[in-house]
Amino acid sequence: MKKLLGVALGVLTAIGGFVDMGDLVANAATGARFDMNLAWVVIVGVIGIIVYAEMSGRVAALCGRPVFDLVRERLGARFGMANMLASFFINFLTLTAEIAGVALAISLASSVNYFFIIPIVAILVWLVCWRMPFQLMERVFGLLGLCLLVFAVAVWKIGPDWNALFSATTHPHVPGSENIFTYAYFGIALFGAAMTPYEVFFFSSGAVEDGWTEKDLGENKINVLIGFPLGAALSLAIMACAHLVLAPRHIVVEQLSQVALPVASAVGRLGLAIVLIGIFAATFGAALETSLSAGYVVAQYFGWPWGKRGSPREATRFHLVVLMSIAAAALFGLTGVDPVKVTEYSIVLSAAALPLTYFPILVIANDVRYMGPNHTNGRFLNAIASVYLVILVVVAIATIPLMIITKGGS
Amino acid sequence: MRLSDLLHYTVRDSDGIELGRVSDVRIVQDGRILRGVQAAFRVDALVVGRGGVAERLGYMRARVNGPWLVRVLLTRFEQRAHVIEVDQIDHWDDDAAVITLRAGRR
Amino acid sequence: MGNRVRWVVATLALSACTHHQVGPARTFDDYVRKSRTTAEDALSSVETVRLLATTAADGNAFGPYTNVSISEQEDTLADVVGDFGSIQPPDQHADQLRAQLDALLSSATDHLAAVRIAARRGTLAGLDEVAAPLAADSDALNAFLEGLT
Amino acid sequence: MTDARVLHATLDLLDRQLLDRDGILCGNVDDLEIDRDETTGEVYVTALLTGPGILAYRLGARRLGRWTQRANRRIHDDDVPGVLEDRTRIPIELAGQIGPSISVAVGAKDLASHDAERWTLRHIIAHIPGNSSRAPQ
Repeated sequence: MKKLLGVALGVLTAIGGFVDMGDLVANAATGARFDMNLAWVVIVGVIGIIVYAEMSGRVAALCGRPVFDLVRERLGARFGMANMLASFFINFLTLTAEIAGVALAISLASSVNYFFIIPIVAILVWLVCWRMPFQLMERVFGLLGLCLLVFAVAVWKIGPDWNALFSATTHPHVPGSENIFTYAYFGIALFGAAMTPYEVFFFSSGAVEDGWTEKDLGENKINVLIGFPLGAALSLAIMACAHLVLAPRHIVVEQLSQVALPVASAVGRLGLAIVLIGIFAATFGAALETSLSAGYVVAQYFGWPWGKRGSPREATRFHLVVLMSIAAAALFGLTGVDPVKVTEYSIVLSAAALPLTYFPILVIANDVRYMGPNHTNGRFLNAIASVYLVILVVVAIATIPLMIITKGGS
Repeated sequence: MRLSDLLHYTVRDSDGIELGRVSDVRIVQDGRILRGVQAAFRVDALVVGRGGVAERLGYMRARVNGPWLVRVLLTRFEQRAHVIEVDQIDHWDDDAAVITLRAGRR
Repeated sequence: MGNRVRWVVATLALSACTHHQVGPARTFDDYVRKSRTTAEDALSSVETVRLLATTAADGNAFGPYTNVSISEQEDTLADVVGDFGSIQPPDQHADQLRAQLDALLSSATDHLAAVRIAARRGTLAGLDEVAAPLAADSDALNAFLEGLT
Repeated sequence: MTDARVLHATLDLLDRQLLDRDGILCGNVDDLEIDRDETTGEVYVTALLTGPGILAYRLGARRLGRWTQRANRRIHDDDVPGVLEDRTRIPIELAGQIGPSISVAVGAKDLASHDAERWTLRHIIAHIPGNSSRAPQ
């Protein structure tokens, strides 16, 4: 019974944890601009993250090594270093975006100036990383993140023509007002948001810290197979809201407040309050995950002690990196950078760096000496993973040119 | 000498024809016993030439077999790699970072 | 690889810092394209505020959210107007276009400010009436955009 | 000698995580020491090398690598009794299990790779309240 509760909590956490600042912005922006014509990318993205997150969890459970440890081991010191710097930088942008998201959500609920809130949020995030019981916080924020389900309620309240909505989703095309390049660029942003690398850094490191073994493989599967698809459904609800409410009015999503607007207009005051809580929780949870991921990436590359299980004394450099990253992200946020722009760049650059993270996972998941004879990838899984590897490489190659051609999607 | 130095060495056969760079080192534990605990790590062969990637990822050792796509892409390159056993080496030139093999060996 | 990473960092640092990059217009066509972007952005702000005003008037949004959101749109519109103003019109044809769009933008700016002021005073119930003139701005911007094609 | 173990240096040793005798993460195998017997022609891997200077050397910054090693030797506190002659060099016979990680029969404190960890503790972490409490689970 207790075990069942644990699994249920894990699934719920995965749902709330799937959506972060990147997903909120990307889904609302594409829904407002492309209607449901890019919804298929969310599906493609979620299958990708399911396949690779499951592998990273399985590797962590069977050989006790987290993702970035493997990245260096298989790619070597030099390439691993380049990879570490790139991943750290992208993760830093994501962290900035998440902290800004928390601050924006609080500011929308209280009208306290966003710049006053950023330092407070940074301190809270750091305190949790420093000494709070992490699993508890993760679950609290994961569960509160479920408030975002109000986006689904909003869609239902708007009462769209369901057949039309379904057929718009299943028959995608490039809208007449757009060219193929911006369409591809927004698709890549959505894909990057769904497969953000910190998700596997965090997932696999957490599995190692929780001491997962072979018997936790079932829970691993259930979490990703149920949690992530439901999280993706949430993303689609956000997109549908923007499509139904914002697109007909020619509204371009450039502010987080616009993401919440369809819910307010369809569900009302209570709905607005719930959605702001949901945004707060989802971004705060993601801020925790990205803060820790900054430490994971660096510490695992250099082989330093890392983790939140022991006291900070037992992982001093790890905690120092986490602290400095949070401080730097807060300062970057305070320079007045546009948080939505930072979010967009963080997800697009994530997309460009995806093969760096996911390729080593795929190789190790096929290594008999690590996985034992019974737990390497099966043929079917390898076939899907290979298709995704090709997609990841194509996306990575196309991203930077597309960014230049479309001038960042404008 | 460090392994990272050795990985910069070039290997030539006795006629001076270049076979490639050292890309890995094969180690066999069958030698003398160290401090009574375990067998020494004797370098048994040098892996020379391209194929460093497939080697490093484990595709050449039959430990990693899948996925098919990656295996095929990587093992294509590996065909150019040579395995040179240490007793085929005639001469080490540390200043020029060149290893020359005995006559009749390639 | 190292080089590519450095490129990404440089591109990103540059693009993240610049905001609403507009640049000079060399030809009339270029100017038209920039006018269109400007009008679309302005239309987005106008429409967002209209929706916010009706939502708040229906009692569906509370004060802080409404205030902050309207201020954001006002700032966005001010940026758009500022950027457009800094573009050099290449010829007399463009001057005409500029005058036309300028009038629309300043009307929208005034009406938006009126909504912000009313919202700040806490009169959410009648906000849709205060926002009513924005409907004309919206129509005018739409007409302007259609005229461009 | 039927069960002679065969390893590949870059695949099985290089860049592996090191665990000290208490299971503490203590750096990676940043390089290997190779010794050649001029008379017999036999070649042996004699030590695992680890530490920031070793890594810098391997990454091509040879001068920086040597400099880091010297600097490291200087800042390392003498209150730590040295088990190893050279704190970046772990004789291969001290290596235990070689798997996804490599365990070595030394303490993390004996290694140069751990100096910065102690420096950070002493000068930064120790000054922040709550540094010694474990997160309740």
